[in-house]
Amino acid sequence: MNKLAIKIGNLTFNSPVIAASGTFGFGLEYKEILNLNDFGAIITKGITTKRREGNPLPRIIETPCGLINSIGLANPGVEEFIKQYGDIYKIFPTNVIVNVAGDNANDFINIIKRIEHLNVIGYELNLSCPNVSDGGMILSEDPNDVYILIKTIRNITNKLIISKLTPNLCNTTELARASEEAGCDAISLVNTYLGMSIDIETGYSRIGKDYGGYSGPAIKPMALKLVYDVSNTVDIPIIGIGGISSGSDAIEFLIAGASLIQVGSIIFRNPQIAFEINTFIENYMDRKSINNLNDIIGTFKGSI
Amino acid sequence: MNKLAIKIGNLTFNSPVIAASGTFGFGLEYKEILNLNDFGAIITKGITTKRREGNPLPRIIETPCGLINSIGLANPGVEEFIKQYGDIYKIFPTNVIVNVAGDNANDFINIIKRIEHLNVIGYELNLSCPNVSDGGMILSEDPNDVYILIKTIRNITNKLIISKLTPNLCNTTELARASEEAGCDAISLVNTYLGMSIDIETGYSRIGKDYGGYSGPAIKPMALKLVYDVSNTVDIPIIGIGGISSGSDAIEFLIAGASLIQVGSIIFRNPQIAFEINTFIENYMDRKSINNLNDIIGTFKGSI
Amino acid sequence: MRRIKSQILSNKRLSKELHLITFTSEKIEEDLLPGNFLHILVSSSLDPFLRRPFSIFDISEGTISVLYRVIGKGTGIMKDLCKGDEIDIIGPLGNSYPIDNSNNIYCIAGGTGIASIHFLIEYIKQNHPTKQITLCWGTKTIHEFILMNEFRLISDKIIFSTEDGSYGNEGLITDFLPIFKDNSVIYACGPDGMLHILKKKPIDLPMFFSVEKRMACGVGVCLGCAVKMNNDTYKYTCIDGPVFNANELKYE
Amino acid sequence: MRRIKSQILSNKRLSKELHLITFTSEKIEEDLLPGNFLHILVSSSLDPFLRRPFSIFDISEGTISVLYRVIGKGTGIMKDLCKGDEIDIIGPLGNSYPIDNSNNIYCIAGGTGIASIHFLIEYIKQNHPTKQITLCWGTKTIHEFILMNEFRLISDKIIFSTEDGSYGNEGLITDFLPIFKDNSVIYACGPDGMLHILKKKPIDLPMFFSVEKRMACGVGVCLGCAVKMNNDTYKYTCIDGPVFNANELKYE
Ligand SMILES: Cc1cc2nc3c(=O)[nH]c(=O)nc-3n(C[C@H](O)[C@H](O)[C@H](O)COP(=O)(O)OP(=O)(O)OC[C@H]3O[C@@H](n4cnc5c(N)ncnc54)[C@H](O)[C@@H]3O)c2cc1C
Ligand SMILES: Cc1cc2nc3c(=O)[nH]c(=O)nc-3n(C[C@H](O)[C@H](O)[C@H](O)COP(=O)(O)OP(=O)(O)OC[C@H]3O[C@@H](n4cnc5c(N)ncnc54)[C@H](O)[C@@H]3O)c2cc1C
Ligand SMILES: Cc1cc2nc3c(=O)[nH]c(=O)nc-3n(C[C@H](O)[C@H](O)[C@H](O)COP(=O)(O)O)c2cc1C
Ligand SMILES: Cc1cc2nc3c(=O)[nH]c(=O)nc-3n(C[C@H](O)[C@H](O)[C@H](O)COP(=O)(O)O)c2cc1C
Ligand code: FES
Ligand code: FES
Repeated sequence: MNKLAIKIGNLTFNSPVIAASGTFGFGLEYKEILNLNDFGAIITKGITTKRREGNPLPRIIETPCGLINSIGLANPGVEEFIKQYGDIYKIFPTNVIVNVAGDNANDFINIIKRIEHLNVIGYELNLSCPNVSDGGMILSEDPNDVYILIKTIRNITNKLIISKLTPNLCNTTELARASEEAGCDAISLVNTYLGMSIDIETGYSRIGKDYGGYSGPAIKPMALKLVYDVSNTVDIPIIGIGGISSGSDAIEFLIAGASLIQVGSIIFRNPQIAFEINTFIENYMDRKSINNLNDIIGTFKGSI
Repeated sequence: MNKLAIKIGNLTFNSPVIAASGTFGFGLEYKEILNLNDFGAIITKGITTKRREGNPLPRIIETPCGLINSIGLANPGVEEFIKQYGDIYKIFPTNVIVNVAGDNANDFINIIKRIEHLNVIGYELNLSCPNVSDGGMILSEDPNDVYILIKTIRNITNKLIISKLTPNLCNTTELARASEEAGCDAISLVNTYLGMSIDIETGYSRIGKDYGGYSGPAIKPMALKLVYDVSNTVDIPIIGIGGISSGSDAIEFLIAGASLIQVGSIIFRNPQIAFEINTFIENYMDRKSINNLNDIIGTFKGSI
Repeated sequence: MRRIKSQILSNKRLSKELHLITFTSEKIEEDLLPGNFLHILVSSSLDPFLRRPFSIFDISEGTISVLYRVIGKGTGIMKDLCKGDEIDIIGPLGNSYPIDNSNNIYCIAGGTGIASIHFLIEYIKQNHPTKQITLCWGTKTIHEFILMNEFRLISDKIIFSTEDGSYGNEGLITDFLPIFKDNSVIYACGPDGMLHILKKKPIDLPMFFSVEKRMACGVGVCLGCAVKMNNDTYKYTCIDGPVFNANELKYE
Repeated sequence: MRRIKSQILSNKRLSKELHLITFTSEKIEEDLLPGNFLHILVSSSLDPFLRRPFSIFDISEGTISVLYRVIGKGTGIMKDLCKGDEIDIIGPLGNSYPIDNSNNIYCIAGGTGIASIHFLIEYIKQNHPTKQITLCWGTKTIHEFILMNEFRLISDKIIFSTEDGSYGNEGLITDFLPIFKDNSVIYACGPDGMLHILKKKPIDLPMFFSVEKRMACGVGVCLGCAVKMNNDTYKYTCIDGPVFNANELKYE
């Protein structure tokens, strides 16, 4: 048996490590240098109804131990996505989850209806992209709206519904609870933090918008805290995200209460991170005589 | 004339660089290796009515580009503070500001009344320490409470009142506005972010509490964003804090709208940071033919 | 595309800011074409966090050389690497300069743009020895003309310019271009400003630019390295480029 | 207390994990006493962010040596430093081992605790040559007994123990302590576990422990390096220590 396997409902993930949306394209880009099934699943770039060119340049700026992005959900739109990847996903080596980004509830529903026939195990609802002014942020602020949105989506699909939350609102736990009550299967968090960087020579923003989404190891301590808080609030599985850059980081999130974890920015630096995390967790389990990942999840003991 | 000088009301700071509370003790500890008047002011460790021993160990844990602390406001208490430092501050080489940490409004008022006779230019109200369970956090959540607190303090002192805000609430701008309306002289932000770190070998927190306060370069992009937001909300001066580790970082905060800045965690690494920032800003002003710091403050131009 | 751990063989300072680093290639060099780049992780510290993209300056059996200018954190660390140290490399990445039937090759290089141009000239000399190569090379000052003898050997003609007039023509290289012959192609690599000026010139020849944009992934997943096309859509430097047909590009 | 930029003179591996680094001292060594520590910044990268505290192993005119075990990020970088590289040092910091009138000195060292004990023994031999020094030295395994000849030279007697029995007594050094003579003082430096065991022993002699706690500032401003005292108050390793009277300390 694969020690790293973990189940969510009736779905099996052969590793708790998932490639985060926006950091792994549509799954094929890195295929020459890694095994796709080192990942329990990969999550696509956020898909919108229409093609989006994305935000003005520059879109990426490095900061100490992290980066700020202002991609602006550049993507080919749902129809082109289906054309390009529908067949590829029929025989994909690991689970595929589509990250769906709607401007409003109708968008979410339309996109999901259009891709429901694809061989993907579920949808991660991007309720939180900081980079689109008319985007998720508004929709995602109110637990009632989130409840209604997810309830409606629940009515049209039996696939996995994952609610992806932002760390930039203070009602994360309420949004998580609303998601759970509406029938959501899992919560993933965190999306990027709001961050800014100024070019002191020109006085302009160093990215194409006034601010962008901040990610990478720098956000880990805060993301871990939020995952812990939310895991104490809901009973559905949590997918922990935020600055994970090593096997040890991944285990911290499991201990804090995450059932699965996502790796994002670190992929740019170390595309083989999933393999490394898997190996690390396996050794850790051997060393500690743990046979089941579930025996790690949520075992945080507090302070000594 | 000193190019770096900046005025707040009728007070002059000979540099915009201030030593942040909790990272510079009571002002004498580093005196052998730096000039105290490289700082426009120094802010003391938070003072409470009674002596506090502080939190259980460990209290400091390094993270990538930052650290998490769980000091728990260890301090000698206001009476001992007066005894030990009252005379020293009579002839201190730069401005002294006392960071005041109350559990409730009475505490704040009692402490300030007791130290009002000292040769200090003002008080920074710690409305936001994450490390004391019965502490500021509760008091500081509601803009009304903050308004009443500051209004009351305004009645007992003509010295500088600075409201120090936490980044962990989502109503920072409202708290800033309430502070301003109550007659506060300046807003300082940010205090530390909530962060967690788990020892995967034991399952326990790596600090003496479940979580602590996160600071250092890792928090800079977020702190800068918040300073920018608040500077667009209030008219009183902002003191920018959060991960500043270079002259360039300091100027970013000035451009974003801060009139002064504080250096915190970086002091542990580079105690001479104030001198370095001063030199950097002076060269920057020369190079750009800027004669007055005010011509930098709040000049952010947005995205290109 | 492969990922290798590469050993530094040498790391030399050639001028105030320019350095040449040579490292083992684990056979990656066999797949390299002029224009391709490598994505290099220079340190195991998380600061700097991202890889750095660099063009190929030169290859030989088992080794690759990169010419780099020290400008920030990453290159600051690079310059201190010693023989025997390890770096982590992903490559080859990106497309390459398209080589057509033209007899006359004009290479226009500004600053470190000379790196990919060097590899290009060497490649053409080796694979298309009858082609005539003119190199137009502009720098800030004389000291940045590194390895001049070698360039003289592989180019048929060189036009030099320096901004401070310390060598060759004084001014920008774009002001001293030769009269282009028919049956020619132009390859240019250099700062955005130089490419912008070139693009505005009424040149009626096929012209290809190698561009530099900030990158996170280098492989097309992050969508960070966008370049604006004439029709206001974006292409990506790392997978659609770094070499673009100048016609396609939009400069505003 | 001063802050200096120091040049590495040598950096040698003495065993699998133990290294000895020697650097220029800019006269700081003149103020150093056994027990003092230095706060060292090993890299200009912001990761690792903090300085690292190290005891003094040895001094000579113009140089200081530190014995260190490679355990994490900071010491991982330290071991790769080469002759000529620069490190940034603040020191001397902390208090020192108090030297009284006792004729017999018992030094108990575990692991890298041997570093400050080495300096202490040398110091006593030089300044109080009539005192009799017994070194009780415990390690995990034989290879960690570094520079043994030198220790034999400066100590009057040495008791060895290794956890794996590969040299000296098998077990913890606290199980092989000699019968202490009257008119003696005990100095101990080593892991918390060792000090804990020592503290519980019914030893009726003055006993001083040098302790290790995580530090941010090293000078008393951050209040991070707290140590619990018997009366449930805290003192601070960096300014009140690192050497404490064992009586004062609370072990729970
Ligand atoms: C396809 C390609 C090929 C290149 N070839 C060469 C070459 O052969 N020789 C050479 O010296 N330089 C080359 N560059 C530029 C080189 O990547 C940068 O100089 C380098 O990344 C700077 O890193 P730093 O850490 O020293 O600078 P920092 O300023 O500290 O870097 C901060 C961030 O900005 C990015 N960045 C800074 N300048 C540039 C730039 N000009 N282009 C892209 N990203 C940048 C860095 O990668 C990093 O993410 C190339 C760039 C690209 C895109
Ligand atoms: C007063 C004093 C004297 C010391 N003298 C020596 C010595 O002579 N030789 C030697 O090898 N070690 C000594 N140590 C321990 C040494 O400071 C740590 O081994 C070192 O900081 C580890 O750094 P790292 O980056 O490799 O480890 P990491 O685990 O990456 O460090 C992470 C953080 O934990 C801190 N840390 C880790 N272990 C310790 C520890 N044991 N004590 C204090 N902080 C720690 C680091 O400083 C850093 O802040 C001393 C510690 C103190 C407090
Ligand atoms: C370049 C980039 C693009 C991203 N695009 C998306 C996206 O399209 N949809 C989404 O839900 N999250 C997106 N994210 C957020 C990541 O999925 C992840 O939540 C975040 O980066 C935090 O994780 P990390 O610190 O491991 O990177 C993006 C992140 C980056 C860095
Ligand atoms: C060890 C430590 C102790 C602190 N103690 C206090 C305190 O007593 N009162 C307070 O208002 N802020 C305290 N702070 C917060 C700092 O003043 C500052 O707001 C924060 O560290 C962010 O700035 P930085 O990233 O530059 O460190 C403390 C921070 C640290 C790291
Ligand atoms: S660098 Fe990521 S898409 Fe080009
Ligand atoms: S390390 Fe900061 S008080 Fe001791």
